[in-house]
Amino acid sequence: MIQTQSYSVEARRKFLEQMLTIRRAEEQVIHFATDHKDLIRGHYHVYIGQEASGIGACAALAPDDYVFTTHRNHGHVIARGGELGPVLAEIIGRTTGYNRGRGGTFHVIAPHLGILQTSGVVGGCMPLAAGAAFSIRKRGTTQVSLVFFGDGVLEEGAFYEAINMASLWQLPVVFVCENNGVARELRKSGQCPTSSLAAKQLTDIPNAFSIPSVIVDGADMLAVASAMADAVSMVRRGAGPVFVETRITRWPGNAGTFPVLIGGDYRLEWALSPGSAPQELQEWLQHSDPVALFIRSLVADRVMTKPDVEAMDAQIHQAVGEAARFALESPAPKAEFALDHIFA
Amino acid sequence: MADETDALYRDMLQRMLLIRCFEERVIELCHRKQLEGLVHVGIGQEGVAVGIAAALASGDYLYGTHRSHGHFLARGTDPGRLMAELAGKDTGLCRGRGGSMHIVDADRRLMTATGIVGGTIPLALGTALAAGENGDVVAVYFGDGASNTGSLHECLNMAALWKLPVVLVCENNGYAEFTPMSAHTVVSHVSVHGQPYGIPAQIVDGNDTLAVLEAGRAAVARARGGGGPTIVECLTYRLRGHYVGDPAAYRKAGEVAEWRDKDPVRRFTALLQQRGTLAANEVEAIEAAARARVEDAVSFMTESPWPAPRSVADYVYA
Amino acid sequence: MKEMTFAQALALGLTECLDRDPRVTLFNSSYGGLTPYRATYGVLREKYADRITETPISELGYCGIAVGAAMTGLRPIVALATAAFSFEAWPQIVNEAAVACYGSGGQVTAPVVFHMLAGIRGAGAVQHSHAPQAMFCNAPGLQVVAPGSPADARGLMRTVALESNNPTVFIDHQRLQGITGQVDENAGSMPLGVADVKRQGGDVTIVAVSIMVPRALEAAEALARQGISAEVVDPRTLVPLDKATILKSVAKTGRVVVCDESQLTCGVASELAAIIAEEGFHSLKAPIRRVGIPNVPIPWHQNEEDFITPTADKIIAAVKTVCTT
Amino acid sequence: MTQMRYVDGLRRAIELEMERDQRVIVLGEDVSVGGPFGITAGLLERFGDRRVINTPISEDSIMGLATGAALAGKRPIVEIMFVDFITLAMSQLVNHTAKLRFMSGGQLNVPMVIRVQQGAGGGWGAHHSQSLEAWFHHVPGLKVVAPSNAADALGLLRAAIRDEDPVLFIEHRGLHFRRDEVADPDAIPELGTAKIVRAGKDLTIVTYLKPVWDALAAAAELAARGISAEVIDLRSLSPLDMGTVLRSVERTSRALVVHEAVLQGGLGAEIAARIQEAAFDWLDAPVHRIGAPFAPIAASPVLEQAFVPNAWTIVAGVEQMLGLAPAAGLRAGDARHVT
Repeated sequence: MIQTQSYSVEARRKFLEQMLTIRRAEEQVIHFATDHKDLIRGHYHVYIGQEASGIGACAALAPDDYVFTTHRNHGHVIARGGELGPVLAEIIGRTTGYNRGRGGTFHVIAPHLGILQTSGVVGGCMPLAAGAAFSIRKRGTTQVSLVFFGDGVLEEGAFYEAINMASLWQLPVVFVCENNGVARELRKSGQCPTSSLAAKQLTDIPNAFSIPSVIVDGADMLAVASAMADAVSMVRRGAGPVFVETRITRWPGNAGTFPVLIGGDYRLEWALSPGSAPQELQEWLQHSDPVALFIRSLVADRVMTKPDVEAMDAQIHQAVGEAARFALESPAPKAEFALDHIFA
Repeated sequence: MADETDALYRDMLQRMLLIRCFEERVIELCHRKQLEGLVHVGIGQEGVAVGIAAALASGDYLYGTHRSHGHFLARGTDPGRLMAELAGKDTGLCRGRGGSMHIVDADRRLMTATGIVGGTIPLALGTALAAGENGDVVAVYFGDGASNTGSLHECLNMAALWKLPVVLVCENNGYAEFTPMSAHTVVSHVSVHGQPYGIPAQIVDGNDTLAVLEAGRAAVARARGGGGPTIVECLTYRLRGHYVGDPAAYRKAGEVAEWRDKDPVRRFTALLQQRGTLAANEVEAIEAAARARVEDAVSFMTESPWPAPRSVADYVYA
Repeated sequence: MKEMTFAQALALGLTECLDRDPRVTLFNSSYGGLTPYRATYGVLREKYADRITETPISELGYCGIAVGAAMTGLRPIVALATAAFSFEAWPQIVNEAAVACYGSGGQVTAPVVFHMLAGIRGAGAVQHSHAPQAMFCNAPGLQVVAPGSPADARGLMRTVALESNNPTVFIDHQRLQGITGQVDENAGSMPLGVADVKRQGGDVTIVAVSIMVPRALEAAEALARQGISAEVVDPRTLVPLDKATILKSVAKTGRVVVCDESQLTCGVASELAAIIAEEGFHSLKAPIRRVGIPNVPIPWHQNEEDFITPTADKIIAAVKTVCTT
Repeated sequence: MTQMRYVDGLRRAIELEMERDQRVIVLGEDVSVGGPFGITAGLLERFGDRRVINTPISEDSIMGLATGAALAGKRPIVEIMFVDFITLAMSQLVNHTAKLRFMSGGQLNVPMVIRVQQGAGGGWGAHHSQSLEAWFHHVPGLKVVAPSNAADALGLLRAAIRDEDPVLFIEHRGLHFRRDEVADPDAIPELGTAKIVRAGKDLTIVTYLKPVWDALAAAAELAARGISAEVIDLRSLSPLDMGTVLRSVERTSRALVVHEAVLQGGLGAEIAARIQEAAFDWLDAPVHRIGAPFAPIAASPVLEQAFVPNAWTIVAGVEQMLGLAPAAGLRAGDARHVT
């Protein structure tokens, strides 16, 4: 298992800031969908409860590294440094969005952050990430390519073809599997098969291709950060691909087809005393919510006081609110724009 | 009991020699341009074909690859109709639609061969899903090349997930088309991929026909008993190129000679003589009989009519 | 000017690309095998060992790898052997490569070339004779080029591999490899979306794609002897398509035969016929005829194969129908 | 005469055929819980997990697996959640499902239905909104069906399940929850028969799926201006009922083909090519096509709307064909942005 490194006060504050930013931004996305008619007309996916995984991974990356992600990409883009305004604008398809409204919630792409594709096709990004790594090898740079994906991807053929070649050619790629349906007692270790995967341990599959792997508790911010730092530096040193499984317990609000903010927006009191939260949330807040667990540890370690956290959250709340206004006030693209950028 | 075994072994040897003679004749016909197209022969792999066929019951299903003449003959496909199919005659198994890579003999539950590497593995799973209800088992062949296709992995997962009565027979002949296995994957044995899903593997010397038979029987019994899938990885070698006409320059010097000494036909013959199943002179007789059948097949093929070009659109729809 | 075969011209174009731009890299699906470079691969392999990657049998995987590499600074060419294998890689070609630029509002490009041998190759049977060009033409974001002469093969390879920043499907044909033609070795790349009038004529326009170009020229020669003067127009690139040159010829002749070696229904010939029928309606003197493959998979035997192959004779027959109505 | 939603028609068809024929099985991702549109909801409870099978996310292998089950006597109904995901199953679908009967010289048959839903609407973006029927119309051995209403959803799906060949059954996401009159719930139409859904004499509008309703709205609008448009709902795309189309064009001398799919290389091209080939002398005007522009589908509602034909684009197209001045306040150029 991974040795959790010690992180400075600044580093830990920064982690919490990013966690709350993603949490509040995703709440805003849910508000877009539920408070405005037809603003987000189709399906959409939020990252609530998975914040530590994306933040830990992106913290380990250098600015010129590549990141590939999925339909559940908002958190990854923000963790990678995406600005709230353009991200929210893209999610609701406005011209000020990173893709000028092209991609919407499914496909927030931010090449200036090294995020080159967010594929709506399960497994679609696996070969792409390996390909970016292939190009790194050919160009002889020290970059790495990192790809986020859900456990469902292990059911796709593209996954195997990609990891076989990544291993065969020792490509500098970090495979980050966000296994987001794990019972809390299994997060740290133990076998956790999924309903439609026969493998008792997801990591057995990359291991069969001689790809080293690590399993980390996705609710433990610092453990994830440490595991990712190790994995990325291994890959950067030329050790070939590495597979990281972050085990995440699903946020109760994600139980249905569309996400629901049980009891409204997240309250900091819930984090500090889960008993004060709605019944359905209490167990998750107590054992599985990365934000609650991290806030409690920061307060316990006297890194931050409750008022510090509240002040930070208030600022983030305001920033998200401004970004949301920016997005809503931004113009929708002109119809004719539909015909642009089919070809370079 | 002994007689039964002897009868079975004798029958297996007859089939092996039939396959060998048939394919040698096919090569000859290709060189003489009497056969054309992309033809793949499995000379040197007869032990696998016959061992697996003998392990299956008549109601069981079998799926092939692009190199399946042997798989079919081992299961009793009529050499004449097979040869006719290779030639594209109207009397061919598929009335000339398929050719060497796409043979089907539905009466013998030889469902299909395919030109797509790994392509029949999902088909076999589906048949297992359906036929399992009647206690039938499905065997499917694939090569080491198919171990790099996503479909094998998707199927290992589903076969294990649903405990399907399927026997995954890997003919590991060391080459994916023209490339040695080591250049294509980091794993040493294809069956390693079954481990994450808890699929047991039997790695056998594919040129030891009895070893294949035993492994095949165990896997079939396990499948029939509801135990789910098994990988039988047969380590073997094709003594000829990837396709007829392939100079096979990519092979290491001495490699072929080394494998010639392990020729499954010769080994099995020697074994049967050793255990007294065959008298010394019997082999010639069996081989002569096989040649005769192949010659009949050739004349059947030659005398058979071509399909009428106007029938070209037949069988696209019911 | 130098006389060379289509295969030699392709190899020439490819070596020029490899020499001129270090970002050009080749993924070859197997040692020789069925790839478009089978004839010349030995030499290429020796000369450019470090620029060529020989892949596992993982079309889906390595086509995606090529796309990912293209997004990040390489210019890969994937030799996909028979076009049938593009179906294995379909999601990466149409879901990833084709939409990379559009989906990112123009921020990401994927300059990758998928080079494949399409059509009836001779005993390729049902699974090695596919001609999916029409399907790719229906997938926005892909460029589709289909040269029908050695010079065009070299020129277009240079354009798509060295200059274009879009994903390209390079439709090639086994039976083109042996045809010969004049190639100007000093000529540079060739513009996309510019059709070429391969033969002047006044009575009828034959629009021919890829392998149909030499067949159309053969037909035109025969027709000339029978007093029918046929103009042969080769679009050379299907996406983008040079409508103007085609319609200009139609305006002159008023009679059209469209030829492409793929299944007729929803084929390339249908799209071209529909465009001409709509935009050239008033110059048409007779219905447009299409010459292609009937709606069947490709049978294995030569008798049946020949029967469905769109040959020069079939073009001649079609021309005669349009010239007599 | 009963009222029914399109989705209810689909569910009913599956239930009826599963009751009638033990060989019918349902496979797909999340079919046990009904999939994203609830169409297969309740089937698991009713028919058990031997006949209603949840699959992993392995489209290519699911397609091959269903094909293999069909070869061994089952009649599988495979659900591919979005037609976009069929791109992951092209190899099995094109190389095996569609071809095994032909390859085997008639020894094998593959009686299966592949249910997909497609179409724009909802801002689901370039990986969840495509219309891909043209590809499959180009693949010999496949049949392609595309119902525009609840009655056809019910009847044609039953016909497809009973068919001896693989049928790609294309639903339109925008129709799932519309309610229609079902005159005869037991009717099972023959595949390959188009239907004249509005008679007219001035021109023929050939279409299918959702644009059928746009065409009817356009026809009503045109009628108000004294233009009588005949509307044909193709219902099944392969086999294609050109007889009905040509008989109509012979009467009207003008044809307009409308579909939601990309125009370039679309089914409209095939139909236009065949009309001009067979009805050249009857045509008073070029066959006109309306379809999506040559672009992937964007998520933005405005951009998405710009793709899809609607009643106004059809009206504008007809005006163009008849050389009429565009209706007041509506220029043809704007038409596609009006809803």
